[in-house]
Amino acid sequence: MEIDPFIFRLSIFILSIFVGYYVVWSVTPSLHTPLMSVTNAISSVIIVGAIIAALAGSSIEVFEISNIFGFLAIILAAVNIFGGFLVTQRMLQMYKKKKK
Amino acid sequence: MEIDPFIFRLSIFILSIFVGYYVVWSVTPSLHTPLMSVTNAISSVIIVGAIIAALAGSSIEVFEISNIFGFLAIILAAVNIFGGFLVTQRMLQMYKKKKK
Amino acid sequence: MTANLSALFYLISGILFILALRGLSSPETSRQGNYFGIAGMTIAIIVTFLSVGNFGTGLIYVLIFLIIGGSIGAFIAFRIPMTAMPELVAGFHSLVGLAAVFVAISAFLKPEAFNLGTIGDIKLASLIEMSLGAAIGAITFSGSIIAFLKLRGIMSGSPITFKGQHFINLILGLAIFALIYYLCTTQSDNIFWSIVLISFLLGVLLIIPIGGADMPVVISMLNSYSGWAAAGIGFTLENTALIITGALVGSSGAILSYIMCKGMNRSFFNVILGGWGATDQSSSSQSKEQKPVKNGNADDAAFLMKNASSVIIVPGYGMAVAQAQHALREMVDALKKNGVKVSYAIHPVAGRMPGHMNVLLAEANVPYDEVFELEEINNDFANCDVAYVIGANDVTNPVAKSDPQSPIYGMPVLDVEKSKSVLFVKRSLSPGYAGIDNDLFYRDNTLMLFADAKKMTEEIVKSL
Amino acid sequence: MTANLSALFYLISGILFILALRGLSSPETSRQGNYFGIAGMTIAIIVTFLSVGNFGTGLIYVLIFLIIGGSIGAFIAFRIPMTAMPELVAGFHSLVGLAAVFVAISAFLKPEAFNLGTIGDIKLASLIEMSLGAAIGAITFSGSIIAFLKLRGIMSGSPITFKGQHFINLILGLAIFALIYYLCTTQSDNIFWSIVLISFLLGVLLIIPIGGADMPVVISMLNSYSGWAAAGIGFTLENTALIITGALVGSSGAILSYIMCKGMNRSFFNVILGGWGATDQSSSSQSKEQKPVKNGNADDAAFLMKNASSVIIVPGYGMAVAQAQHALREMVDALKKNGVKVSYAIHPVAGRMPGHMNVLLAEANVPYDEVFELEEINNDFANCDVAYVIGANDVTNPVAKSDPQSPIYGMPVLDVEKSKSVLFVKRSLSPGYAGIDNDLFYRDNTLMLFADAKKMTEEIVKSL
Amino acid sequence: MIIGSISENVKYEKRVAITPDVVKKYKSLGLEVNLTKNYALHLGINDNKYQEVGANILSHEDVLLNSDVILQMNIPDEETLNKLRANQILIGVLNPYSNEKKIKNLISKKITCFSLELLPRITRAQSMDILSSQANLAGYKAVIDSFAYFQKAIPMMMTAAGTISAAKVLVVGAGVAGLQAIATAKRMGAIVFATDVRLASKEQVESLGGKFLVVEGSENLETESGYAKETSEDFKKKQEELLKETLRKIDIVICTALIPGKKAPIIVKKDMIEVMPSGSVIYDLAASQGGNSELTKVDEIIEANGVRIMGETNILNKLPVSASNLYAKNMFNFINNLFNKEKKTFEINLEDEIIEKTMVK
Amino acid sequence: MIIGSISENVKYEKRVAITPDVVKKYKSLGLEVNLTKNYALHLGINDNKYQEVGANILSHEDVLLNSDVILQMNIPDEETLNKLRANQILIGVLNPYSNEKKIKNLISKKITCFSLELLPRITRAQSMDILSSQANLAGYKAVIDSFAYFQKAIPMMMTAAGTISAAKVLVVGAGVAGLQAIATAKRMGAIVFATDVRLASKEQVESLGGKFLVVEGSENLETESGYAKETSEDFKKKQEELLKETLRKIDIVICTALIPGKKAPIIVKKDMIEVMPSGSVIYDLAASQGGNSELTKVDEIIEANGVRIMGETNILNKLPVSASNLYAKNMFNFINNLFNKEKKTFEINLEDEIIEKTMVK
Ligand SMILES: NC(=O)c1ccc[n+]([C@@H]2O[C@H](COP(=O)([O-])OP(=O)(O)OC[C@H]3O[C@@H](n4cnc5c(N)ncnc54)[C@H](OP(=O)(O)O)[C@@H]3O)[C@@H](O)[C@H]2O)c1
Ligand SMILES: NC(=O)c1ccc[n+]([C@@H]2O[C@H](COP(=O)([O-])OP(=O)(O)OC[C@H]3O[C@@H](n4cnc5c(N)ncnc54)[C@H](OP(=O)(O)O)[C@@H]3O)[C@@H](O)[C@H]2O)c1
Ligand SMILES: NC(=O)c1ccc[n+]([C@@H]2O[C@H](COP(=O)([O-])OP(=O)(O)OC[C@H]3O[C@@H](n4cnc5c(N)ncnc54)[C@H](O)[C@@H]3O)[C@@H](O)[C@H]2O)c1
Ligand SMILES: NC(=O)c1ccc[n+]([C@@H]2O[C@H](COP(=O)([O-])OP(=O)(O)OC[C@H]3O[C@@H](n4cnc5c(N)ncnc54)[C@H](O)[C@@H]3O)[C@@H](O)[C@H]2O)c1
Repeated sequence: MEIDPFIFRLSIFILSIFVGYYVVWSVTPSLHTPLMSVTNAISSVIIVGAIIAALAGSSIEVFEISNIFGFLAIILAAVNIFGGFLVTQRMLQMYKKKKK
Repeated sequence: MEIDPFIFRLSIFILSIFVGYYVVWSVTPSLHTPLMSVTNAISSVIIVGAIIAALAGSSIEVFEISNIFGFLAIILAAVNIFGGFLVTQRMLQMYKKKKK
Repeated sequence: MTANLSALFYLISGILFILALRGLSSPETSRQGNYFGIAGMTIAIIVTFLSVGNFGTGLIYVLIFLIIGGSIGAFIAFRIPMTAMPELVAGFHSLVGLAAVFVAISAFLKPEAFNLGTIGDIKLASLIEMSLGAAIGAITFSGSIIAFLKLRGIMSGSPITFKGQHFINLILGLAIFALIYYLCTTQSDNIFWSIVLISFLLGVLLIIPIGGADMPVVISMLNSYSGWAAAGIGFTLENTALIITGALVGSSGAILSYIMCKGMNRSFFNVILGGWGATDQSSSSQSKEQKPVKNGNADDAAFLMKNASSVIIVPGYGMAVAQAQHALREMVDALKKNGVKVSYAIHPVAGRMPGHMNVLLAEANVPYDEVFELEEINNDFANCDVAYVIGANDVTNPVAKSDPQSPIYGMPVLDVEKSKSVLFVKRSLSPGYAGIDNDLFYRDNTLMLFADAKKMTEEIVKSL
Repeated sequence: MTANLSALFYLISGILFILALRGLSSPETSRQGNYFGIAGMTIAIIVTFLSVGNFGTGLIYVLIFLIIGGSIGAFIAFRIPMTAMPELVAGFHSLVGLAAVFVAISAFLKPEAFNLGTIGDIKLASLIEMSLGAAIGAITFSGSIIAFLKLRGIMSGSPITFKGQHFINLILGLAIFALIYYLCTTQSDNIFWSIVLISFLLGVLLIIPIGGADMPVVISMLNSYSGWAAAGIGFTLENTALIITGALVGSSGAILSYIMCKGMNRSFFNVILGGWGATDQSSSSQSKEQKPVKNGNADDAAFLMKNASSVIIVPGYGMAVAQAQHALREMVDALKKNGVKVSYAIHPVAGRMPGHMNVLLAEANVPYDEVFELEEINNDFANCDVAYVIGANDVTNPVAKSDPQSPIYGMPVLDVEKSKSVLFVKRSLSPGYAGIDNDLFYRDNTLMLFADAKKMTEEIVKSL
Repeated sequence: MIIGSISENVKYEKRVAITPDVVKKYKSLGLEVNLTKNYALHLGINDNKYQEVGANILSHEDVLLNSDVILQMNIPDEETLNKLRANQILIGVLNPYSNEKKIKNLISKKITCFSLELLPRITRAQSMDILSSQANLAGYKAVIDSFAYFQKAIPMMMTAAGTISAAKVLVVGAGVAGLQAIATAKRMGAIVFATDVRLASKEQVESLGGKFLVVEGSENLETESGYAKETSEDFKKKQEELLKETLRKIDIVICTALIPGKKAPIIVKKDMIEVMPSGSVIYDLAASQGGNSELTKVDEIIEANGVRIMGETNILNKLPVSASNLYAKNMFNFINNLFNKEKKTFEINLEDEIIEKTMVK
Repeated sequence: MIIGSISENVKYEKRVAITPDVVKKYKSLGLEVNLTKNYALHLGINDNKYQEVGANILSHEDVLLNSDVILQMNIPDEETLNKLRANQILIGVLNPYSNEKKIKNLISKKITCFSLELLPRITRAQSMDILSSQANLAGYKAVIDSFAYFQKAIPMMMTAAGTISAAKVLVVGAGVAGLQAIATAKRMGAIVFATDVRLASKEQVESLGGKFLVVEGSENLETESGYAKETSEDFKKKQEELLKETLRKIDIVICTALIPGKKAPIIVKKDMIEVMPSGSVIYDLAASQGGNSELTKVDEIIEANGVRIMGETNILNKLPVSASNLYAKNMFNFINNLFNKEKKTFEINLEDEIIEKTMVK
């Protein structure tokens, strides 16, 4: 009587959609731009997949074609992670400063 | 490398907490009383457990002690389900009527 | 029905419950929300039947009990007067709590039926989950009963406090945890029963020190407890619907009670920890305010007026002092947009100079045909839903009609007390120009809104 | 690292991402939110390393690439001027999209590494998931590139439309689904590549018809797409973190773009379907409104003014028509409470009669010493953060200074454009008494607040 | 029972004690109303307006002879008083201090006299309080008249031809008249300052949008009955300094400060008037009791240093319709209290504070 | 270059064309200012106030002789005009229609005349628009004066002695004067109605809190230049009916409806005045052009049916200080436009619409 993990994942997926829905409504409109940049940064969690792809297979032939795609993906995602979070930080700093 | 379903359940649990958290903030204060009564009604989903308890075991000796508890739980939960939803309905009807 | 399919349906019913709560974000969608809730519950029940797959006599019994319980519930729901709502919800909670206890007991007595192992050898996780479920359920049950009794008036609404109360609660709480620990090691029946019993006791002790006024918060908190109990049981039964719903109800209840505390300007912890600060309060202010007054906030006022069909505004000197005329005009505009009929009643000596109120209302562009003098409007109070008295006092004081000894005896006054509810906006209970106490503050249909007239009115505008 | 443990950590990182978004609900907690996000990402990366458990040369390469990418990202983040924010975000999106495509390709080329079966025999579900992920990723990539080019000004910001556009998009969309279906049956490489290619094309076609003004909505929508792509890959890799985050980003992006559309009073579908209604619109109003205007809402205005150190109010005939003087006074009171210095600049011919504004401001009890005439205050605009122009138009029109042909040439005007930001409250872009267009509406430091002056001001009060 | 009223000397008094509106009310109490011919013609009210509502128009003598109660504004002349007979009641603003002889005569003739300005300031008496009702209108009218007289526009106007700045008005004494003056001036868009000795008046002034000139170390000079006491020397000096400073920029001064039964305090001194801008106006409502300004001449317009000082005693002659309406209602409320509705007679119940205090003994 | 101004006939005109404030401005342009003795003494402005800011006080003859430009309110008398010489410029409100002969003479003597009431109503000319600036004050003053004249209080007052209801004011013609009248009456707490033929005026009236009497089927009667056209017969009839109904409850009427260059339209007819409540006041600002009310007599106070009708031609003589201030600024702005700052001369640039339209040919 084991339940297929897919069902669980689906539950998680759907509940996350709800959370995303609500979380955004509660964001103050003045922070919509940082919101975009932070969600952008977060979406680069795809790097998880990239790392798996890069390291997939035997550790000897690192540069199989699939791994190369993985490495490329890592670079792209990394640009995004660092860039995204840092830019958000800069933006938020700006908001902070304006406050007395 | 199968993941323990408990982890999934935990994820679901935690995500549901978030959803609950957000859902309530978005409820208009004037509907707090119906909110209480509807959450009350919903919480009687415990009836699922009650039914399982009532029907647990062989179908012959229905009235084992554990089943009796199950049946009692069913009555209690059933009162709650019908009472809760109906009362909520009545309340909401009232809101409707007063609005022109 | 396969496990996968039923898990999917439980997920759907969980989502329907989320949608049910979501519906309450506006009155328009609220009833639709309720239908979602009903649908979710129906699915959960049917799926459970199908997945148990036991279509013998048991099923018939279940149906019978379901119908019995349902009829009782429906009967209560139709019969109960709307004013008894809070106690009804409290009563219903106690049932959920008890049901959770029963399910936990049943699982403890017959673990095999739930796939939790066998008697005396129940899975550790399940044991923890079920005993937590049972404990929380028991607390919910007995706590709700007390709340019910207090609200129903069977028990006095005033807080019952005694020395060392919090200490005892702490001990009991710790005891429960200790017992759960022992239960896990020994799997002994007696310990399980003790947990349930102590939890019942703790529920009682937790609620008795909380005053009647805080009961709505308590109910919502108990609601939250019942959610957690359901979630606990859900883990035990590995049932997604119970987990989702339990967590949903648990967290939403907790947040709701927090929101309500904030709305009432009370500390969440004081309320939940059972009159923690109750003693400090009584000493300072109680001495003067012997009689109890009902104390409301802007939301209450907004709600009352929004749902009224007619409102009469009674301005007085306090409106002038607070320069609240513009805010007042705005509030009236908002009410009129809601379809409420609003008029102003001007007492001949309101304010400190003849025509004081007229000057200010004209400044705020209040149309003259909404402004009435005492004789014109005094009879209308009897048919009006809300009288909004803003910074007026003497001109509403009924003592002028009844007590020949009073310095204001003989002065005609506005009969605000005849309207269904009276809202008094002033900063304190202190008297007006004539220096005499106003009996109206203590009436049943009066709600005091203690604040500067302008601030309060602005807040009401925001809540409208 | 066991699968359970890493699943747990992925859950934690998902929760941290939720908290990151939650932080943005107020400026105070927003930076803390960002830290949560960073923590979540760090955990996700480390856990992935540990769970892959492949500590050979590969790891070193990974680290190197990570650092290369990171440095580039950091460099861009520090160098980019704040004004280039929107295009930056668009650019970053394209990277995420491409990364998703690469991961999907990698998984397709080497399914064993991901437990998805073997080449030519990939699990059906995985195949669907990965090809969906790749398709969405590709659309995100090419769409973001277009958005980037448009925002950067490399490509014209005006919508590029041609006949049958929507039909072609539809065909391409259907083709993708058809190809996925064939892919599932044939597992052919070529089909997979075609899916990716067509998706790239579709991304371009979807975005080119959307005008520059709608780009923020588009970016947010692309954000949402990238989320769904990540979630798709998450299902493929059976990775909770990806699923949670993907769903989170996907739904929040979609809702955000919806909210933004509502704020700009635009139809969500028109925007997303790529200038669906653009043709209808252009006929009626576009001909006149060639130039783009920045369009804000009450929250934006409230935020700008709350954080300003000085604000100058410029009332005009529209304030009188809307009878917004009381609301205005209230807004100013709220600003002053926030420590903002506020003054009123009255143009000699504002309104329709001499002294029109003075009558109304006096009615609203605006103190005389906050009211200045043109000559007294005109130099102050250069040092002021926000000019709040409420229902005025001609009296701010700089054309009076520059164009001898203009009917208002020679009239002194208020130099509102010299302040850091200008907020214009009016109902539309239509001209004032003099009947001439006002160039200020299209300036970079102008935010138009299209609404009735009273309503808008009241809303700003609420947001303050 | 019959109440009556005879025409006032229209030259000096344009207000009347009975209006058609209140005739109706008297009738509904069961009282007859007698009036002389052309009683209120100068207000545009024909005798038939009175007759329509049931009043009788009689000759001067007949009214005096037949009425149980005579309602007037001011005390009538000797000749008229001589025609009164015992047990009649005379009610009005009799000014017992200045009319001592006349009153003595009346009392000796057993004519009961009530003088309404003696009304106690209790809540119940508010509806009869002629001082309040008339002072209220006087405060309003003083402002309207001085605005009409002032050679500049009052409100601020920023126009294409330059700015007219808002006029500054100072109200001296924030009693009933003063408060209404503040309200009226504020409405017109003037910047209004006010000064008073009673502490409570600060809040009252501010409740009407005026600015209160706070004299440092001010003591509360309100008596139990709500009137002002005389002020201490120190206070006076500080008040003077503050006033002089303020007056330099004041365009219009409305004086309303009174101390009941005494000469009005002199608040706006000569040297203060000298510093005022030329073209300013001082309107002294306290003129009848000597005036709050040192230069005030009763019922004259003085010009000193470009400042015009108007000392009106009976400003309400310029607002006679409204003033009569309120006065007549006050009167009616007083009668209503005096009249025993069961016995249908007038009853001098000296237990009643209102009756006791207003009766002239 | 020198500008000069001689005293007006103070009996008929209290306003002046040059105030000390603008003398300063003229000086800063590099212009000399000549004035006659006691130029503005009647406004409380001594000659030294002018001298302090740099004006020269000369004799009547010297001013006329030495000035390049003569600035006046009204056209001077024959005697004075005869003293003018060629190439001088005369600016004022010259009323070329009624002063045809005088003007012809002047032109034949090569004296350039500008009459400011001819100013085109373009945006740039607003700062010189004397019609606006004076009409604005006239609208204000008409209300203030009629309130002072009215025998009742204007604002609603609910008092212990009964209620005074708010006065109802009707403003006929919602041009500049009318709008200011509406604003002023509204401020005092009156209930204000207004009527006009221009459609745009509805919104304008409402923007000041007034109620617009909408005549059904009203057409827009505004000309290109912003003035009113004459109305059609049908419209007139409907307007009359509506007005008559409204006037039954109106206390004060302020008339401001004008059609430039024509007799003012007669709007308040005799039969309408008959239905008005007795004690009402009609203040006719259109009197100088015949009046909007049928019974208006110029510069007289008529009483008809208890209604007082005041037909003031020069109401601003009662507000001379403010009126002069604005007029003098308008004048200055006109001069400023006329004066060529580089060449330091006056230049008659007929390309300039303002100069072209105001010059009397
Ligand atoms: N109209 C006249 O001509 C005249 C003249 C003189 C005297 N009076 C007398 O004045 C009284 C008028 O009656 P009324 O009902 O208008 O006034 P009132 O009886 O004096 O009551 C005014 C109330 O307003 C409250 N208040 C003051 N400031 C406030 C603020 N900022 N925000 C909210 N509430 C505020 C006060 O209570 P808190 O302090 O608790 O806030 C006070 O109880 C009568 O007794 C009348 O006889 C009238
Ligand atoms: N002061 C005088 O004596 C006088 C006399 C006659 C003419 N004028 C002329 O009037 C003009 C005055 O300039 P101004 O800037 O005050 O007015 P304006 O240029 O006429 O502009 C007023 C603006 O207010 C907006 N508006 C109207 N109703 C509104 C409402 N309910 N809510 C929000 N906005 C509203 C209109 O735009 P939307 O329609 O887009 O909302 C309009 O563009 C000058 O051209 C002046 O020459 C003045
Ligand atoms: N019982 C009631 O309900 C009732 C009715 C009417 C008035 N009142 C109150 O009675 C009080 C007096 O009212 P009034 O109008 O008859 O007063 P008033 O006419 O006697 O005096 C006018 C004002 O002048 C002030 N004054 C006196 N000497 C002064 C000085 N040297 N400098 C400055 N100010 C000076 C007084 O304080 C008073 O405020 C007020 O508080 C009023 O609200 C009460
Ligand atoms: N260019 C500018 O910026 C500028 C400057 C000043 C005035 N104006 C405008 O010029 C217009 C006229 O102003 P004005 O005060 O000089 O006008 P005005 O003095 O010529 O006339 C006064 C008003 O009477 C009205 N009227 C005429 N016949 C009428 C009738 N039969 N019934 C009712 N009303 C009648 C007119 O429409 C006008 O509103 C206004 O719209 C004003 O805003 C524009």
